[in-house]
Amino acid sequence: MLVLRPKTKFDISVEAEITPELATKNLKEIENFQIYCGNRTLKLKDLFEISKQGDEKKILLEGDFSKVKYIGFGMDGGEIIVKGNVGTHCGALMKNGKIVIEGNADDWLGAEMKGGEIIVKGNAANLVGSAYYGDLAGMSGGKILIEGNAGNYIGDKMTGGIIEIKGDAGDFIGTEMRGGQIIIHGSCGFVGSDMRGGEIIIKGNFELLPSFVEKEGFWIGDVNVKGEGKIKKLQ
Amino acid sequence: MIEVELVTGRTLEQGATVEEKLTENYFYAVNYIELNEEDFASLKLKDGDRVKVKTKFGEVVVFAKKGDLPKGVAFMPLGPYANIVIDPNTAGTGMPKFKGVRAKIEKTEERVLSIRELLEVI
Amino acid sequence: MNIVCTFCGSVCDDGIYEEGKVKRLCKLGSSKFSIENKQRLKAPLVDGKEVSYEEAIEKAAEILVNAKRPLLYGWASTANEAIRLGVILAEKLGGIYDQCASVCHAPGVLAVIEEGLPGGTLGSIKNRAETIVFWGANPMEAHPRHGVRYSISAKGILVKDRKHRKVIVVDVRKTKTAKVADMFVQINPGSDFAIFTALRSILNGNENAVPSEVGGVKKEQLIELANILKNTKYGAILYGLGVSQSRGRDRNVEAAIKLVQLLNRFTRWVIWPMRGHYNVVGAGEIPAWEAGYQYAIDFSRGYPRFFPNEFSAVEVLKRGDCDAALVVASDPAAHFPAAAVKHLKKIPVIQIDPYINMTSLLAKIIIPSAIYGLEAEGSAYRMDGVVLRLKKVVDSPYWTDEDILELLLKRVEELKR
Amino acid sequence: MLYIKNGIVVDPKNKIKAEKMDIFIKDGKIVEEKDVKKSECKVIDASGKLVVAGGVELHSHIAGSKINTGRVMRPEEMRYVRLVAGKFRACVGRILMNAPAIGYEYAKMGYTTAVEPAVPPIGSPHTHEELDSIPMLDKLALPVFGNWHLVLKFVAEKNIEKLKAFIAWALERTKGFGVKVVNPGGVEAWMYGGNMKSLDDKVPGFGVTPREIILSLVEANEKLKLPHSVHLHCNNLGIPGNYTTTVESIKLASKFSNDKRQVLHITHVQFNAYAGDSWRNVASGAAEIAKAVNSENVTIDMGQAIFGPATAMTGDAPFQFTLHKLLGARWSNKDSEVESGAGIVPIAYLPSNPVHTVQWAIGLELGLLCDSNKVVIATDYPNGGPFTEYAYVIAMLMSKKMRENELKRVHQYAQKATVLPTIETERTLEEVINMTRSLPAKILGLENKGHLGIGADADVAIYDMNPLEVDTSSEFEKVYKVFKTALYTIKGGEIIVKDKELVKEVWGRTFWIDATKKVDPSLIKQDLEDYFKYYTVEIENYGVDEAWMRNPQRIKVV
Repeated sequence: MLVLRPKTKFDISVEAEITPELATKNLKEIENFQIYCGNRTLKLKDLFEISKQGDEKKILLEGDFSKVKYIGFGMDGGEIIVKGNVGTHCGALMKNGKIVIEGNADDWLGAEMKGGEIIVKGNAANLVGSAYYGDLAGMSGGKILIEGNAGNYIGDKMTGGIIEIKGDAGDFIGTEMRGGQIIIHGSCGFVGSDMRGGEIIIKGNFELLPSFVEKEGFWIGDVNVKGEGKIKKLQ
Repeated sequence: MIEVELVTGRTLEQGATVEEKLTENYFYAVNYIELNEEDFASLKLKDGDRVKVKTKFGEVVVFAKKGDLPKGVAFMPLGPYANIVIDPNTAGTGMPKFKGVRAKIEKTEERVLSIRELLEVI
Repeated sequence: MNIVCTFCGSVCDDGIYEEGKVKRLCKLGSSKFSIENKQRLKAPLVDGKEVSYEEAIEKAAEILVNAKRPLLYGWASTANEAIRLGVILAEKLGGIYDQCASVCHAPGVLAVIEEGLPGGTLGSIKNRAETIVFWGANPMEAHPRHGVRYSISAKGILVKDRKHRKVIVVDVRKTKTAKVADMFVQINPGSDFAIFTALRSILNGNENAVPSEVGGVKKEQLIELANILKNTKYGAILYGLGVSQSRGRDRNVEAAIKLVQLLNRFTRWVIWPMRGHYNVVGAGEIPAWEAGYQYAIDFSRGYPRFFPNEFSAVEVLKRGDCDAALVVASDPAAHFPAAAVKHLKKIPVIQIDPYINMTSLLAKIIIPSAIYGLEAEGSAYRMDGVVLRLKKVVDSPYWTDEDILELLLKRVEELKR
Repeated sequence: MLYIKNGIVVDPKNKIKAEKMDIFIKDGKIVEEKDVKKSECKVIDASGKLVVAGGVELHSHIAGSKINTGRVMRPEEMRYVRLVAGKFRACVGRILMNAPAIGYEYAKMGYTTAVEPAVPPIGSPHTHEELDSIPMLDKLALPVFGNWHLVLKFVAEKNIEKLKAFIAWALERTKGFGVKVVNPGGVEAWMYGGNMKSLDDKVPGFGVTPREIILSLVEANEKLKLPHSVHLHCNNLGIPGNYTTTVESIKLASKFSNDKRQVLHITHVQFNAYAGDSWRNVASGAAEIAKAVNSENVTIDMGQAIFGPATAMTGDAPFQFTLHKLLGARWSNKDSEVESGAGIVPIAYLPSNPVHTVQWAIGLELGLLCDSNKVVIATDYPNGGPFTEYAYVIAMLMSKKMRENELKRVHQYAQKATVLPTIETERTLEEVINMTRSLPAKILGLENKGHLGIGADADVAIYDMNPLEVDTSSEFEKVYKVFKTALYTIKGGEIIVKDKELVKEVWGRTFWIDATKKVDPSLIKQDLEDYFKYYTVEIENYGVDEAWMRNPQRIKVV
């Protein structure tokens, strides 16, 4: 297992594409792992205290990582535990493994995620499980659980997998969704615009768009794309 | 005190003075809020009176005017006064929400800060 | 002599300049050319002290080269030549390029990424559009001559005049433009998206999905509007900040574009944003060809990346994620939310601008520049992407933005070597 | 001064077929040996290497509002990083690239000249600004004429003299090089949702037909003796069965003669060469088209489709809308004043898709069935795909074996819907050098391009291959590799690529045609004045002045 702690409070954001794979490398490789801070190219050891405890494919991030981006980007197995907040693009393009964030997550959490699991104990920001600009599909597999609230644009163009939000979510949930499931225990804004498939299940209030029709206790749409997505009330 | 949906926008005066920001002309072009006539009356306002505009994001004192607006909608010219109270969250888009924020309006005797003073308190 | 107006996105090119007086232009254009009212510096200032251009630029170069993440912001009110240098400067510095659209029409760019932009030039609208819908746009105040020159009462070759054209305004308040329209549809704030969606449902033959009222508009009126749109030979939706700055932002624009795509299955419609500053389009077009994106471009890794949720100036400042700023031809201190201005007050700010403004009050270095269209020549993009050549009609002691940036870029390259 | 020593030169224009020769360069020109002092020359040892003229791109959408909107609309394209900023500019883009990348990639491929073939006239200042941001290349721009109201008016009036004066005026104002015609009449019809289905449909509001528009513009173009012929994007592009329209359009050339060059250039013919009557039974019409091409005084470029992502962007706005509906993809459109239109739609060509396979095969058929002196290699970038894959096209044209291999991996529909599998022709090295150099230069009327004769521009490409030792038919992998990246590229006498790497950034010229002295401008003065009342810009602010351009090069027509 690899344990990282920020040496200082970061003013300028840091980009560190750390995946659990790194924990299996030797200490020197880990220390010299390339990271970025603004326009400077640095080594992991320049900004973080590093301690390696065995070869387990696991990373423990202790402290405030809210300005550290791309944690677990594209990871394919192993585990990352963040004892604090985490920056943007965490777990984006993830294929396998597990990320647990004990604090809050920033935008693009699990964007275009393909598999694995992300758990956020706090809140998540916007674009959770969404497609990156111009791409045709968002999250396609795996599971994201947010125990707090989430922001706007959740599960854009989602084709598979599950996003579950225990609190409230923002506006535009499951836009152009084609498959998979979004479960919201709290309330949210507009839901399912241009949805073709998949399910959005909501316990609280939400705003139904004038492009869904009621059918046997749930709503089906979006009629503008001849969609067969379902919006259901969570019982 | 009333609650309104606050929108901001361009005006001809704001535009015509936008390249002379530290002048009185600009000051008067951007330091007011327009309220629907009924809303205006309900606060017992007369022209030249000042109101405090409060939102989740800040508060600012400006002059009150009557405007051709639906009840419950208020308008401020875009500029530094409005920018104290609009919603700065960009919600994943990069764009703050300049239009459409819940605001509380109350009559006040506090004075309207100058542009320089406004920058000081930010 | 003929002048090209450098105030709003209409870039009216029929102005006349005679002995210090302008003719034909609107109130905004006239104010632009009335420089006697404007507060301008005599010379560049560094920490409040007058210095030469060379000294100010030298100091600016040092600040920028030493910064880990400089923000280069503004660009909507300068010439193409300066913008191009600005993009290259951002690339050399490994900084961030962002421009005024990011607090204006940039959500429209996100919508274009989703759906494209079925549009046309102003000349196409003027000559062909039988129906014009101003949605969340108030040109009578923001673009005062737009109506006469390009839209409301413009005389076209195919659509002759105002009598042959229907003007519809959709807005949350009865604006000056609404007062001259044939039809005003008043909507509740934040309901644009739902209304665009309802119109699509109606046009798609799914009226049953539309409830009796959407966003404060009765279903009957929505059906009436949908019928007008559908039965127009050639129409244009011209949308303003009411769409891009309110709830829904980019999604509002996207829904509007989807509506236009649908309308083109029945007849011809185009859609276009009512861009604000005279060259805000150039501030996007030039980085697009130089770096692939229009705004919110980060070069910290040596190549451009685009993430407005992180790299737009407001976000960068709110996140405290920059340690120096170069502001060119813009006034973020006046036009950004307070939460963003806070950080701007903490970092060294270099300003290049013809006028003193609110940003000048917090800038470390202020470099005064010539006014394009009056004191300097260059090119600019009208709101519809048509490039016009800005004229120089009077001499001035000021360097142009292009001159200043050229030297700044040169000094930055030398310092980085 | 440069001295390229012992290279194996192939120079079709000067009838040099793989001869060992020395090339001397001074002041940006190819000169005779006696004109240089060898001791002062920088020497490039090209022993056993292929030495040819710099490539001439005849049709590639490299600048202007179309490609720029394409970039904005497709950030997923721009995420591909080609080059990190350093000595050279940062370069991004998979197929659509930023402007520096376009210049660098052409240079790396050994190309030194390129034509932007579809300039909306009112957009010409934008196009030139963007062209001015493309390093490495000499550039030309072709404004579009075929739907311009004034053109339609003069055609309706059958007034060729006015049309001549107008062309001269427009080329000067747009700093254009020649007359491009896109879907004549069809784009104007599109303004009300229509299109032109045949050469004899009538354009709404004008009563003229595509046939009349083409014939009138060719007549005016020929009478003006412009270096380039009319450059035609035919009607009915992208529609099954359209090859007949193309053949008919080609035959219009029989009414004209010109002993120096073609009288009509038909562009990206692949997109206009479909038989069948729907996408379900689409087939190749290339053989019929090749027959027509070979018997008329016309030239073509291929519009080759390359498997992978692409972006359709043309002035053919109605076609783009059709494509949008067909694919359900993003769609941008630009109706330009009362001049022209355009559209943009992302596409991809997949080897598993029967239609795409037919498209891919048709381009190659055209390259093999037309006379090698009539067909130019091009992908209609980015419509057919990237220009960076010209090496693939070259290798395919040169090797039947490679084609057989490729035909095995693509959808087998191509076997019955095209004649590609039966074509035995293998292009020689001299032929492909012609198809990428001498021929496009000749078609454009650029006398100093596309060859290495004395007085030619010193644009040279050196490839890592000894043509005397390579069997291009069987060693197609090597051919591909060789033409993918030049060993050296020399632009205007400066070495810009060395050992396959960029070494220097240079800025080329932009050629434009000044035919204003050949016409009487007063003929159209009144028409312009009347017409500009309906423009949104003043006539004095319309167009581009040389002073605003980086490096304009006026070519006067006498």
